[in-house]
Amino acid sequence: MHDVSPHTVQHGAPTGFIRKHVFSIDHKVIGKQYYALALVAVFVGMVLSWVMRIHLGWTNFAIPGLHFLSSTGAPGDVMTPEYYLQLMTMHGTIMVFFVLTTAPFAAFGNFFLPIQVGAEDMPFPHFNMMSFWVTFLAFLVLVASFFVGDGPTLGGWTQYAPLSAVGAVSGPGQGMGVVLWASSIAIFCVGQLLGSLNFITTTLDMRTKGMSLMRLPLSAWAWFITSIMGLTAFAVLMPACILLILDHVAGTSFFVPSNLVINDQVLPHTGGSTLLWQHLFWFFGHPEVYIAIIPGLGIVSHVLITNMRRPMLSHRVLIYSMGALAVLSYMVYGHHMFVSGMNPFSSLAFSFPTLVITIPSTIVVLIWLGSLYGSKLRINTASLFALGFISMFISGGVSGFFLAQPSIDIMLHATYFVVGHFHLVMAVAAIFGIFSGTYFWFPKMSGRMMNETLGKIHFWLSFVGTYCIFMPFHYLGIAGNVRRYQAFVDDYLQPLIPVHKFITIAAILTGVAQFIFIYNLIYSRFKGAPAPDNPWEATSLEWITATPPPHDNFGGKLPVVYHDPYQYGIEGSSGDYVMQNSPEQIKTAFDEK
Amino acid sequence: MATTVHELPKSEPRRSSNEGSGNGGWRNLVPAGGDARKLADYSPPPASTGIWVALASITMTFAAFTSALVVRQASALDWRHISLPSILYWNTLVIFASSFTLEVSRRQVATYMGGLRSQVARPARWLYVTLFLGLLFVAGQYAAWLQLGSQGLYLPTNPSSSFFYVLTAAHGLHVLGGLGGLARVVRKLSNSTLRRSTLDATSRYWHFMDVLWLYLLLLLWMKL
Amino acid sequence: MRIRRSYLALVALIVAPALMFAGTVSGKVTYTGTPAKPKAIDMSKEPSCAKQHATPVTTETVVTDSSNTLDNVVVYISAGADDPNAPSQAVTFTQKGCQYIPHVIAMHTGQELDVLNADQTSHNIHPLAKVNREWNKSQPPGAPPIKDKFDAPEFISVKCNIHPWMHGWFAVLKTNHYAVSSNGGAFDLPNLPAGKYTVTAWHEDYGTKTQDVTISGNETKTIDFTFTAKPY
Amino acid sequence: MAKIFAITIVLIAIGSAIPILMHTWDLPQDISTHGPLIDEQFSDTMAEAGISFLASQFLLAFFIWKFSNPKPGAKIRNFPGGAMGLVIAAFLLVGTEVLALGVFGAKAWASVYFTPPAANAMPVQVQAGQFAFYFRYPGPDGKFGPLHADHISEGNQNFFGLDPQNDPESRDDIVSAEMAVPVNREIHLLMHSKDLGHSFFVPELRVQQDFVPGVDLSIHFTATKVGKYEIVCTQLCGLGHYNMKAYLEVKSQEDFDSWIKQQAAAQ
Repeated sequence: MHDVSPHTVQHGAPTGFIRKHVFSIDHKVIGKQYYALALVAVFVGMVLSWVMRIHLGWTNFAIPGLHFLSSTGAPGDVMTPEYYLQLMTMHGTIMVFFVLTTAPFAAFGNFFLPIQVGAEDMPFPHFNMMSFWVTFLAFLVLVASFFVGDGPTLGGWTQYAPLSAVGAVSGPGQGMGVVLWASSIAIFCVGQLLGSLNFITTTLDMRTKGMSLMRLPLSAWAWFITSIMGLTAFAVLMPACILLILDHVAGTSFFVPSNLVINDQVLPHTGGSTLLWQHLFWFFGHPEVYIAIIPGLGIVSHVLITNMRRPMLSHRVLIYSMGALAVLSYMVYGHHMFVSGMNPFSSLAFSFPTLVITIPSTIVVLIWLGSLYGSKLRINTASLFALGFISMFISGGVSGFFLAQPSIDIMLHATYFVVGHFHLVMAVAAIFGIFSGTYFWFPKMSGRMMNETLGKIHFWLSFVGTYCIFMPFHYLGIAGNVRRYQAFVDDYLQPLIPVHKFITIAAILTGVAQFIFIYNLIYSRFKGAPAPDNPWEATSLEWITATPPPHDNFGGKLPVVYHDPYQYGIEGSSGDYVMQNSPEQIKTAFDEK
Repeated sequence: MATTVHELPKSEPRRSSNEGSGNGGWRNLVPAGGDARKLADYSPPPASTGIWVALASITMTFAAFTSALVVRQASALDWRHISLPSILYWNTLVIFASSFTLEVSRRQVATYMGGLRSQVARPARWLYVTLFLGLLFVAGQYAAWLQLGSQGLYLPTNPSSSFFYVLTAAHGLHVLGGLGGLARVVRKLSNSTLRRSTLDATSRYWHFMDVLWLYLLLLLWMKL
Repeated sequence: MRIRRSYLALVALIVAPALMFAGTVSGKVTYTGTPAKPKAIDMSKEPSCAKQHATPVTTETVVTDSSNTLDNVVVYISAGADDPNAPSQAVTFTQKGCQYIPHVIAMHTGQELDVLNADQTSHNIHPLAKVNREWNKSQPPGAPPIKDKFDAPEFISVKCNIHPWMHGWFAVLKTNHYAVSSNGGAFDLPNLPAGKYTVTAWHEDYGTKTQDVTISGNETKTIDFTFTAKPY
Repeated sequence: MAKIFAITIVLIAIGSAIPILMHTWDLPQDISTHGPLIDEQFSDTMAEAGISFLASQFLLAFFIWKFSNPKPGAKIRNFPGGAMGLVIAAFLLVGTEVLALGVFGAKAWASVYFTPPAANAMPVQVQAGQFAFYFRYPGPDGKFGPLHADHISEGNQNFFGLDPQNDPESRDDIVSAEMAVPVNREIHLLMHSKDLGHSFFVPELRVQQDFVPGVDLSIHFTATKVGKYEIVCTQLCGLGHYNMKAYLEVKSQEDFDSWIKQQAAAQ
């Protein structure tokens, strides 16, 4: 009988637009689709943040045309309290799920993981296609809540119960809005589970000859570790969302305790546990933060080392550190709940591993700095963003010292200090990782170079602007400025409003600067200089194949790998570097045996 | 802008179909300059790795449900004991029987695919039996719901019944997925595009389903 | 029969003001027993409102005076004078000093209701309707009036979700013959053509009372309502 | 370009540190007995975090300055001590640092949460609801009347759902929209949520604790400075969250006594 080898993924190049660009099973196309989705999502999220920032700086300022977005949410263009919270929730949800998870992990990972391990495609291409379209559906469902009933939910991206679970009585958008939110996230989980399945199997089974796990580039390692986390984290969030939906539509009481009174009416639910939601959510939520940032670590290492023209001081230590971060991230989630009313002893129990996390993070930074030492650093947009990432990662990391301690968290919990912390360390840092990866890999993805001058302008505005926005957040937090307020009516917050005005202006300018990037992206896609196969003189497998790569990545000839990924700064036949697939002997090889 | 080095990719001629693309292994390095052909060439077929990965995430999901159940039970005094519908125990027998028949058919199909077609007249027969038993199990679970309903216990009635419906429904959906997989195996077998790895993965999933069911039964029996 | 009468009533209603060819029902609402004394409302949470009130504001559930009269009672013709169509002009419900003005507002089914925010803070209007559609909208200072109408007769409790103490009532009636007892529990229902009517008095806490009255031509009937107060 | 970048990083690092060093925005003044430990912990952490922040940013800037666009023929050098040295350094420096923080932080935490309220602590109940706090004092009988969820009627100022008709303990309970406490007297705060998740945050008091619906927690504290402070909600609870606040009035004992009399009269 005719038995196809289980190892090969053989699907001929598709013909016809639909199979090629829409319902494609080619990991490269799917990667681009994820990237496009993330671009749309990040644009929506950014606009939302503008509107929120303006409202925070100048409450009751009429934003022209806002009522077109929602006539009840912004009567006479002035934002209502609930509408602010609704936009805030959507900003958080869209950014965390549809930008920070999709872009660095799903988008770049899909495109480059199979190429970097030397495979023709992912092992389950149809799951891969489903993974994207399911995620896309999730995005549509989420955005749909803007146009249903009294708008999206106002419960914040953490959707704490019982606010999220009691239904419409708790406020506008808490009925249909929450159901749509939870459905969207549950669907999203399915998509990411399918993706993770492919990523893990690709890394384990699809590596080409000689590509041992330790010879994988750091980016591939980051995606591998992230996919393992995604597999476990999203598998926990999905049931939580299902239970939340049931509390809404089926009248169960998983998260809603007895005798809650809203509008003088006793709610029908009984006996639910509000902390249950927090436990389930944060068991996902904290790993999710690392799901967002670890691909950034990998991408940045990959980009930096190429531009430092030397091998990483230690390939291994970086891999182990990323692994340690991943493992620890499951043991610390309780630090989001120090003052939540859970047992104060467990607060301490969670605080120590949280502090311990600073060790692997520090090691990562030190390895970067140590590799920077004595290197031959090449400055280009990609490396600038990578270095910017390090600076952000440090700045956002040190504020973790405070938040890891329950005693200090009494003062800083739910203040802008937290907002500043996670925006720097996971949000903006991850975004910088995405930018770095984009400027680095765009030639391979599109076949054309991006414009360096525009890129550098974009970097400078983003870098300075980001600090102008997020550093002041810490000061606000120290002064006790509570987050998730749509206006600052408390007396002690009045002197802080000028700071908010400053932040708003910085945010708008920085946001506008992003259009330079969009322009650069579109312009270079069509008019950019044609890209050579290996513009950065890099060593990993994505650079040995044609630009852009053929449908099966290596033109039917899978490479054989002879070296560790980053053989730079040595006399090779091809310059100061030897590519992973070049069989030549290296006198001063940096193989870590 | 760095100068480009146009270097022909070093690569080997395309594998023949019985040879793998994957060549993982932890320390399985090609000696620099050495001959790639010398390499031991084995890595498990993706399907068999993939199924373990999938089972891992399913385990996580049900672990989450379990912890939810434990926390919820501890959170309030409104936990009411409900006695499990007796039919569940019959369903347990059914799904175990299905595992057994699937194992039988797996061996037969193996022999069949092994080229010894003469010995196996109709390899799909036991697969059909398994499919039937699977459907019977799902029907049985539905009957169990009806039994509970007749006692006036519905999804929102009390936390115990809520968790009973949620857990059985979640498990039932996974079983339906398994049935889809089996149907796919039957189809592939009939037009002889079936891979061993597909068959093994599917049966692994199926066996996991009844182990999972046994776990759920114990959980419900102890907790509810 | 009934149709014809209400049709007559309508015609009468239109021409009545011109030639005083209609009766009036007027009277007083009182109570017996001791009502719970109005509680002081502490608005310290909302300084912009608190400073608008020299004297401490009290709850308006039971508004009374020395002679046991009862204000904020909706007195209306519950049978005998159904008016099919609502008046064109809107009724206005104002939020001022974190209070609802008036505390009880009566309107015809389908009549336009304008909700105004005269304060420097955001308010939230949440009519807890059972029969009609429940809604919950916020109104920032300076926002245009919220316009809405209710199609089914109902007494709707109204709350502000931002200021828990703010509480009022929408009395949605299918007649134009209504009055809300005020300054000493007085009310009068003018322009009633000859006929037999049921007059109902509704109080948010003490419930309803009804009386029948017959109007023959141009006269003024006096009927009084007496509720029994609740001590708590 | 690299040199400008290095300078920018240094400038940003210094610029970020200045407001901290100049205490432009600082923790609000502390009026609690347990606060000093927290503040001390905070300033220690600020010192350690600040040093690590500046050090690593400067190092990054310096390396970028030094090793970008190198001279032709420059050789690659390995960091003295190599990766292992750095790993060990990280473990020693950061490890001890965080361990110290953790241990001392635990002490501060314990002083707040692991001590029982004094026997003579004054009980006050706070109820959080959309979107206001209400406070209840037991009155002369020293007993809180039971709560009846179905009796709650905000329009009639019955925020707790008291039933004075049937519960004699409830008759002398004093309900107020602002919280007055006598100075230097330990308060045992019983926290009850009427509806959703809320939080009780008084920056000056160094107290932040979530309300858990369905579970009544309690915290205890002693205010040491007479004055008027703000109680705010820090747990997103709905559209009025931003406006969910109340005032805490720390009064001298006699002022407090007269206040409580006057409140009792107003009930």
